[in-house]
Amino acid sequence: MTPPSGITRVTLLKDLRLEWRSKDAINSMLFFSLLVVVVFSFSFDPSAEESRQIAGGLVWVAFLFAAVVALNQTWAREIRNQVLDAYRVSPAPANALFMAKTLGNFIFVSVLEALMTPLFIVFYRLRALGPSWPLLLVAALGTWALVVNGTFFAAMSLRTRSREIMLPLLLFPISIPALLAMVQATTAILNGEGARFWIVLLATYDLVFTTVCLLLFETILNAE
Amino acid sequence: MTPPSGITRVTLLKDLRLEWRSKDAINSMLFFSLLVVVVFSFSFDPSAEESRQIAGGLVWVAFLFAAVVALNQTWAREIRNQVLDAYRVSPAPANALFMAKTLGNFIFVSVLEALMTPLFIVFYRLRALGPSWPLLLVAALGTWALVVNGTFFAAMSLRTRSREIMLPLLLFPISIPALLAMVQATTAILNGEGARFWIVLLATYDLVFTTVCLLLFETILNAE
Amino acid sequence: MTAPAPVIIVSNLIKQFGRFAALRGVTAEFSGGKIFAILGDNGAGKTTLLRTLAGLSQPSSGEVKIFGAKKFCDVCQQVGYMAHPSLLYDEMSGMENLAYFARLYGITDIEYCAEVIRAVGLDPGLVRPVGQYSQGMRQRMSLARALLNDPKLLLLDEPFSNVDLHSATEMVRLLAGTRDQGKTIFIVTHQASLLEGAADEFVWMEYGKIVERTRDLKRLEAAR
Amino acid sequence: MTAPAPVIIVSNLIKQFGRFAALRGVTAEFSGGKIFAILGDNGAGKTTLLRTLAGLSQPSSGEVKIFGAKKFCDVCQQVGYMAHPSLLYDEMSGMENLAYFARLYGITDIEYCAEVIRAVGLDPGLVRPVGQYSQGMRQRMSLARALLNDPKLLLLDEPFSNVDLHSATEMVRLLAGTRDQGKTIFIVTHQASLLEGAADEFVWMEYGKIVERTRDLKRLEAAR
Amino acid sequence: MKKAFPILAVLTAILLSYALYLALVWAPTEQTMGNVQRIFYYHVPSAWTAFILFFINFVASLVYLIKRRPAADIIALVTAEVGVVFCTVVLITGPIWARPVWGIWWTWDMRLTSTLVLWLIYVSYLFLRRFSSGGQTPLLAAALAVLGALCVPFVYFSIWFFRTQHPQPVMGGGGSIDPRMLHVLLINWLAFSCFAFLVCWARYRLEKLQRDVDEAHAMESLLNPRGSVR
Ligand code: HEM
Ligand SMILES: Nc1ncnc2c1ncn2[C@@H]1O[C@H](COP(=O)(O)OP(=O)(O)OP(=O)(O)O)[C@@H](O)[C@H]1O
Ligand SMILES: Nc1ncnc2c1ncn2[C@@H]1O[C@H](COP(=O)(O)OP(=O)(O)OP(=O)(O)O)[C@@H](O)[C@H]1O
Ligand SMILES: [Mg+2]
Ligand SMILES: [Mg+2]
Repeated sequence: MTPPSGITRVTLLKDLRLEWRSKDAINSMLFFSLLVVVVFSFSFDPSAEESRQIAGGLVWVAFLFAAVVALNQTWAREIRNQVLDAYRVSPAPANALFMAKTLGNFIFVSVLEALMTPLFIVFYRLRALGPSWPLLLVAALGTWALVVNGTFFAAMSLRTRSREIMLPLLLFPISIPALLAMVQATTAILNGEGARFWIVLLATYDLVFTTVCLLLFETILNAE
Repeated sequence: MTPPSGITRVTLLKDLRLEWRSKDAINSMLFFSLLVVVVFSFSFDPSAEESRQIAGGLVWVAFLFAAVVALNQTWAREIRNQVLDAYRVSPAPANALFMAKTLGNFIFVSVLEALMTPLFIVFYRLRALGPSWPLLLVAALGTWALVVNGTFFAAMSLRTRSREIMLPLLLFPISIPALLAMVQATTAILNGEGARFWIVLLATYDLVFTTVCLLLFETILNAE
Repeated sequence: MTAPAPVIIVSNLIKQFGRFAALRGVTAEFSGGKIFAILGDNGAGKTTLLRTLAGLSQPSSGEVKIFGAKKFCDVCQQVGYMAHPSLLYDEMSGMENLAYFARLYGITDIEYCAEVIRAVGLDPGLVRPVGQYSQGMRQRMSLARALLNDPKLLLLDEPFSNVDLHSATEMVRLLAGTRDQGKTIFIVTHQASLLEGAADEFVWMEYGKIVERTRDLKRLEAAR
Repeated sequence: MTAPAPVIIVSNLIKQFGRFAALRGVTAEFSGGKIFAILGDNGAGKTTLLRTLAGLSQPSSGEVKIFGAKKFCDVCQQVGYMAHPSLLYDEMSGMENLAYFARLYGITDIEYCAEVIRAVGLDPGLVRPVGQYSQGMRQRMSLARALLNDPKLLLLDEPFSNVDLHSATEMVRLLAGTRDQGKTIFIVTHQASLLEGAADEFVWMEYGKIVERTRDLKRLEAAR
Repeated sequence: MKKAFPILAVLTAILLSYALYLALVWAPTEQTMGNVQRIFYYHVPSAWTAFILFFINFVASLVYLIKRRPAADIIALVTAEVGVVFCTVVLITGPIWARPVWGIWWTWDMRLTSTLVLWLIYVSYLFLRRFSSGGQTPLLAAALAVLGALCVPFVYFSIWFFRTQHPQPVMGGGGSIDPRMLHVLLINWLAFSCFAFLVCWARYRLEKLQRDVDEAHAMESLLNPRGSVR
């Protein structure tokens, strides 16, 4: 028997290889994120002082929408020829699949963010007043929060009619605390204030939701 | 022969009846737009003076995202059992179908906007300094701009892989002038300034793009 | 009956998908008032040929003449097309579907639609949406749609696959009756034996070419 | 060979979809080392039965015992399942597909995967992605996937639909060979005549029940 | 059991009218806010009732996940539905009250925001129930309910810093409330809880009946030799 972590690894590698091979998703997501930044800067004059002050919120809203578009595609490959059924009849554990998908999405969305952030910085001439390395931590924790829930709810919305619209409907309400924490932490850090509380909150949120999603995923996967 | 306008009418009526019958799309879009407004207000503290000043931009970005999600579903019904092929082998003109879809989307997105606007007004405590009726005109022209291009590009992205991501990729760049005009006009009106220039710009944009889309749609529809 | 005149003339039809040629020079004449069964291995190009005849797919080179017309839209009033998918709206009842498609052909007579439904052995009073029909019922309704404009030429793609033997034989009987009214019918299928008594000619395709035309199925099957 | 022991015991299986019962009390025993052909009209419940056997669908009531185990996951190592969709990733080559699925069963031996592909009459060296295979090749590859874990029990849903006669007879021959190695095989199909020589028993389903089991297809077809 | 229903209904009606009398007539008028303050007797009991219902929904969903009992699923469904209704009442009475008192309809205050988020979560729950196809709706819904309930503490923590304009809790808080007002409030709460319970019960029976009918149809199609009448 391959251990669960082994299956997570092969599944993740397979996904990454396929993404890499087609480059479809990557290219289009890149372009999409560029567009989002541009659309935002057209809508919110980046040279205006006001826009700069809410840049923390702007960045996260842009990430959120980009992530929703990306997450909607997560399971597309697995249900195309009902490949998911092949997974379900095999002895491989459901959680290995969930972890692989979550990690894959995490990598994907992180790359997106890494590409969008410089654009935002350039367009909005952002400058942090305090040390900015905690932003990395906030970004990682916040992205994980979006992605772990997003992957779970995307799997859930597989079983529903009008799949695409279902994901934001389920994901947004539950992600509100995480979103708030991310925005607040970002703004605090940019303004040189402490964000310890928010980081702890985010970390707890991640921990709780990852655990519960792992506990529940098998049920979701095996529901017809 | 039924004249083109007659076919537009029956197709539009059919779509509206189906929407109405399931109410799925309407309800979920309602909730989605509420969520967008809420997410925006969490990200951009509405009580802060800065956010209120960019509310014009916020509103339009929210509309844009909601419209993209809505437009992505436009053709879903027509390609489900390849019904589009049935349309193509019939003598009905392609443009009748395009007008029907565009009108349907226009109604749909307008309803969305009509519902989101009061929420924005309440949450952001917006108040126009000048007369606000030109906003209606701006909204109608702006929505038409989004919808006519959106319907066209949604039809175009039917033929591509990863359909959902394609729409924003095609739509956003082309819509940037319209978006800019909408945002500027809205801000001007809210601040009690004149917006004549922007309105004329929008109207011209609408006229040009509607004509071109009508001219090109038949080609798009018949491309495999 | 007078001697049937050629209804379809296909000359040197070539259809390429990228590097791959699905049709590699099909040249043939088909006379009217007959049932042609188009047989061949997977990937032989049967569906491609039918779609090209129906004007849904533009040939890379070569020419199709239907009733003497080169442009499909000139004769689309006289052609009925039934594909493997149903080409019907799942959410509407059979009667609503036909009423809509009838309008596309300029027919407004509801009673006539009901008659067509009765002709394929269904009940026009059924209020259930087509999506809830059984596979066999759906295929019949799909045939009704193709018959709607009382076409002189019928193009049917795999009408019997996934249909049980009983329903299939009944459909064959119906088609034979239609042929006896002077219509020309093309049927693509893998179940040639069903058409043994009914078809006037069996057309064998291989690698994008018509390689044999015969009246004798037994001999054809022995040879292949 | 010794007398085959019952491999599957199904007792009073009921599967409801809302108000509709797709399986209405199926009770049967199937002994090992045989080919069972499951026949019946559209909507008889064949696919539902097979999916229930494969643990993909939970019965509303009743019980399935495979190799004496009540929970499917305990015996999933010994069952192979092939559905109507291919259950393969269109973007990967056949070899890559098999290598991935093999890992799910804890098999890491690449050479073994190549052998399985050769066994179904394909070339393991093919680099084309499965999406570009012809229908017949894809069906074979799908069968290879089902055979991958060297299962003692094979469940196949319409393996021959849309496959040309030639490929189909070859697949039947392959399956008969597998049966002769002591495997038990269930085949759902509408083309019973293909299995005339090969199947050990024909099972006729009607309205969610098994109504007849016989060795004599001719008699069965005459009766139905 | 069935006979208890009309009796309870009558009792609830009496209680509700008594509570209405207390709230509109008997309770003293607030000095600063005036009569508009009387909406308080609907606003607060609705909020408490909604919270209780959502809590029951959480417990029932957990029970369903563990025991897979259909009854638990029905309870989860009806408490979510009725809870959303009561929560909506809070969200409507609040702004009605806020407009004359604070001069605005809405503010991003911690209490208001958390109520809104709670409402959003349970509306999305109802959406999932409506949109999911097939027989596995209960499972998906239960999973979402558990996640949603877990989210609630985070909501509270993430918005605690919002400057608050909203009055502090009556119970366990400062307790600076006229005892007569408290009395009216508690009676109203009792009446609302009884009413909510009654509605839940009626809805439970309706849903149960609906499922029994479906079951009977399926059974009928089991017995009918030609399958269901399709
Ligand atoms: C605008 C929307 C409003 C919402 C969503 C809202 C929500 C709530 C909620 C959820 C509670 C129960 C809290 C608890 O017991 O923990 C509550 C209690 C209460 N609300 Fe509001 N409220 C709103 C506006 C107002 C206004 C304008 C006033 C009056 C100035 C007000 C006065 C009170 C009082 C006095 C309580 C009882 C305090 C307590 O026991 O918690 N509320 N409100
Ligand atoms: N859109 C397309 N892009 C690329 N190749 C295509 C496309 N459509 C068809 N083909 C290829 O053209 C060939 C002929 O396809 P076609 O569907 O006409 O076959 P067919 O005779 O109908 O086969 P079947 O019996 O499986 O339906 C196949 O090899 C197929 O792979
Ligand atoms: N998910 C579902 N929801 C509702 N009804 C379903 C579902 N799946 C199957 N059914 C119904 O159950 C019945 C049996 O379906 P099933 O797919 O088992 O038939 P089948 O014997 O495989 O038919 P076919 O030969 O057409 O494949 C059909 O009437 C079908 O409409
Ligand atoms: Mg074909
Ligand atoms: Mg089936």
